[in-house]
Amino acid sequence: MADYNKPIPSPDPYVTQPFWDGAKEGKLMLPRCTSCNRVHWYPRILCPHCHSSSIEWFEASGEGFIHTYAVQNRAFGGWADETPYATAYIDLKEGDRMFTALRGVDAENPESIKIGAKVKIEFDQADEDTYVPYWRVVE
Amino acid sequence: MADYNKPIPSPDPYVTQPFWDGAKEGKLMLPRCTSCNRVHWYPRILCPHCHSSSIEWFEASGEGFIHTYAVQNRAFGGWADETPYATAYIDLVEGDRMFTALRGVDAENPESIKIGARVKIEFDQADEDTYVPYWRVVD
Amino acid sequence: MPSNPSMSAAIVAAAESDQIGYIEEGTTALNLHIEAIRNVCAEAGISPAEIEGIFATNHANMLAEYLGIHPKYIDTTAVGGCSFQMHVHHAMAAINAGIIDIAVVSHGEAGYSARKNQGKGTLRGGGGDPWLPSAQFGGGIYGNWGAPSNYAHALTRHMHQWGSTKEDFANIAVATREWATLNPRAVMHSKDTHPAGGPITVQDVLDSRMIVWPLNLLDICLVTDHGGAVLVASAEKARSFKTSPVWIAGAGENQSHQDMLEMGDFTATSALASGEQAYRMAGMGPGDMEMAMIYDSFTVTAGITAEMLGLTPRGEGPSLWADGNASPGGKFPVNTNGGGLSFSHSGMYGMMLLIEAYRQLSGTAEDGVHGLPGKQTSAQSAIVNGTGGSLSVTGTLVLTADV
Amino acid sequence: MPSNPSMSAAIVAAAESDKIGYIEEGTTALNLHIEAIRNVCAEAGISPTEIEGVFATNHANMLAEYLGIHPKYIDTTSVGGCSFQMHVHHALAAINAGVIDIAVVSHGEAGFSARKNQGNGTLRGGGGDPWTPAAQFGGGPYGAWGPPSYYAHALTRHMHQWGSTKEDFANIAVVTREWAGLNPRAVMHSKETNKFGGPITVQDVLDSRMIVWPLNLLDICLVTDHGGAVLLASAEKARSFKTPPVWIAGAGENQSHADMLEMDDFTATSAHASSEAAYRMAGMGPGDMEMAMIYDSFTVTAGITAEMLGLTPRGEGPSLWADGNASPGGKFPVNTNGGGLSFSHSGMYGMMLLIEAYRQLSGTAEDGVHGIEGKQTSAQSAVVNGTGGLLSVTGTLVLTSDV
Repeated sequence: MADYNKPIPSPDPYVTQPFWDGAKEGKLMLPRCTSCNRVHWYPRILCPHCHSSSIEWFEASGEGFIHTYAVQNRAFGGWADETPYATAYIDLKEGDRMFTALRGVDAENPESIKIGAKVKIEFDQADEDTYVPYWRVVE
Repeated sequence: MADYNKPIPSPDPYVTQPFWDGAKEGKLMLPRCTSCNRVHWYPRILCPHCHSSSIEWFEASGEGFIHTYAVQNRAFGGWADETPYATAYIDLVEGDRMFTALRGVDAENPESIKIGARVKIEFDQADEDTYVPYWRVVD
Repeated sequence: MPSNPSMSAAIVAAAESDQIGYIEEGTTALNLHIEAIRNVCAEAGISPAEIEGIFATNHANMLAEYLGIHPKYIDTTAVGGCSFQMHVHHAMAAINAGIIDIAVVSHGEAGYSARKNQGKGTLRGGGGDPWLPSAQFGGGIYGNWGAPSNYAHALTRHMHQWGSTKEDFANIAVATREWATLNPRAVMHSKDTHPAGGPITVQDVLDSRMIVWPLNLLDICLVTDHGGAVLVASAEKARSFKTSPVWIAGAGENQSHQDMLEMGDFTATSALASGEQAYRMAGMGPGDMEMAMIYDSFTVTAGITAEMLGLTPRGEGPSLWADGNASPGGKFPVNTNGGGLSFSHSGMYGMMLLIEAYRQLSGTAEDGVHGLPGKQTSAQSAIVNGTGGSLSVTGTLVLTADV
Repeated sequence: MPSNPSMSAAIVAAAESDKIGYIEEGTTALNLHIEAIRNVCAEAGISPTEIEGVFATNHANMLAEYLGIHPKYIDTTSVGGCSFQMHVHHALAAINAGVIDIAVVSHGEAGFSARKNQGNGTLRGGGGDPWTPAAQFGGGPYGAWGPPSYYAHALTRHMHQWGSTKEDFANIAVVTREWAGLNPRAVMHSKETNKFGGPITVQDVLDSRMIVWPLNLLDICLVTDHGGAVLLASAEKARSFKTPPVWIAGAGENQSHADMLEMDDFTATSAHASSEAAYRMAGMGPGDMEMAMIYDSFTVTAGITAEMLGLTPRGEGPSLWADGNASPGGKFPVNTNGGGLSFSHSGMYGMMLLIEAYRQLSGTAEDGVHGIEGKQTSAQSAVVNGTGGLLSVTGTLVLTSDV
């Protein structure tokens, strides 16, 4: 944790707190509209699909699939030490999509990474209060 | 100079250099359009009156008159130590208008300051290269 | 019915800055803009003074000031690299509506030089793309720290030039507070909403803390949180909503300057021009207005604007509020929500003007904000004026009730 | 002839955020916006999806994305507190032109809470008014550092989804460089203008430094200084200048998302919608176009856009440049100035598209930039498309020569 030298999110206390609270316990909490029953990501005060304000949080599976990816050969700050590293958009099992830096892949060999590969979430403690989600390829 | 604790201008080297060069020598240099012969302030790459690009610099009298003023009872940074102080727009003898912090006035007594009062320019050395113009009431 | 705007406008000239690419000697975004505008006008054979509309993602207000022009249409839409196509789209709509005949879409961006100039700027340590001349020679160096410290100079000059008094302007704050007491959502509604809330007197204003002489604390607007929205719909659709329409009979905008260095007359704003434009479009005049929503960032803003909108003679702006004329129950209600002075003002107050004008003219001024009796006026027309910058830019609307 | 837009639109509803004033528990500008829009739609009895135009001084792109809507008109004019009056003015023009029927003018500003939140932001130490969720959960924490690092994800997906190859896209850079070879002002015109200038091959692109796999250096635009301006005039005045008119036959704009988190199909952009609007206004289609100026921040931007504009079948964008089709002397010239890839690109490239399209269609493509022979094409019509953000927003114009 003292070693975490990458940008740390500063959670918005008005809308996103349940996500960060879940992250501390290693759980992926997602928002779902109780009106149309669809999951959306990122968290909002109303549903982007039906514009209802009835949002509930639930514990998701923490599983998903790579939608697309890139390999960053150039970077800044704490990430500069990590090049090359892969970033990816993750299709969540429950619906919608998150962004991440991918783990469990060979970024030196971009073509070896497979769109559609199964990934699981894990959390890194970045500081006392903040656990940053990452996704790891598990197959 | 080491004591100068107020914001220091970072002169734009493309357009305004003649002004700052003059300031170092205690001279007020002003831009004048050679096409319509009018002085303009602030410096430009074209004349705001006739849009000619023929601009010359000349040494002005350094004299002017108060157009309007205010007294700052609240301030920040280096200026916080100086409250109350008067700021003013100065009508230049040669035409157009500059802004300044006024000297030679009793800012504790705002009504004592007179619109139309005659002022002269002086320059404070702010750092090795930068001399900041101020105006002082002289009558 | 709207007609297809296709071919209602054309691009008539195009030009670049003197140099483009990797400019080794360096440049600024502003210089690139100005060179390009100078060159495009020269190619087309016009003076920059003929430009009526300015479209730019950055420096738009500065461009107009720098060139000494007073545009009737300003669009600063900045959504990335496609902004310029959108500017053409927007300019076409403005031209098609007859608001302007000649517009410039301008671009200046020192993508290369700005890297070299990192850490430099208008002030030492300024950073980013640097160097607006007005900032270099304007307030920052001399201890001006924000809107109050700028606007105060206008009030000094108004008192000098027109013989007005602090008391005259303080009365604007007093009348505005009266309206706030009829609006339970107003921050200064009462002692229940705020320790300093409830009715005030001219003496209270004069006795309040001096922030920038001659502006006391109660001459100055609040700084609050605020969200607001209005829906605007075509005439064809306007009556198809649960809510009723308030018509946009006239609209205009104008800029006189950006920095106060370039404000010729410190007691006049471009509301004169934007108001004239709005009245002309509406085919109405100040005498046809039954109420006003006037930007009151400061008492001096409201006072001067009243003159510009033709609601009082020149130099007598504060008289609009005198003798209860603009107060609840008065002949000409002004700032019926309690104003930026006593209702709410988040920094940019213009939305609050729109919302209250809509509510007054749609007859929802009371229940729309859970108001007390007495806030709803009988006005069927309103003049609405917003002021931005350092008394720099104005937008004026003439709105009318649905009849 | 333009007609008076008076009464062609109305304000049909007005609402505030749930709370206003001094919100002790704190809030963000974005939340204030969204609450106000939700409330104004509820009052009017419409769904936010019926909104066609978004006018806001801040967060405009974010508002549309957050609400899941795709506006046909976006105006982010921000000139201080009067911006909202100007938004109504601008919306009036857009509605009068038939471009949109329903617009929202929205405001969210945490004047009070932002002070409390100083130093907090989307990222630790972010500062100012904080917190757009997309930034909090988007690239910042994960080492995405700018447009190339995001756009690369679209190219990966295009290759996966459509079977395209790196070589296909590299060829776009090769062809674009050919045009730069005819433009002495192009940064990459020749070895004389830049040591990396002059003709390149597909292999050169593939061998150039890998910046973000799968984007090599030569897939990526330049970062230069650039100023540019175009003048627009009404049809009545368009022939009164020293320079000839190029007509705006059609125009459209659209947004599919703001952050790539909300980009549904990584191989499609809103250029599909914005070009449909432009073609419809012009009464023309892709088959009527004789050249194209296409935003080429990256080879993948240009390739995808070619598909969206209907110039190639889906998935085959790069084929527009194949076999010399889009090259000098080819059947369908594209990016005849040398593009953002090889001419000049200061960060926002849209102005360069406009200038070159004007020059081509006014017959000044050579002497206008002191060009050498071969740059001027015979095209009499052009489709011009700008792309902004992260493949987020697009503006499309259909321009035609004066005949």
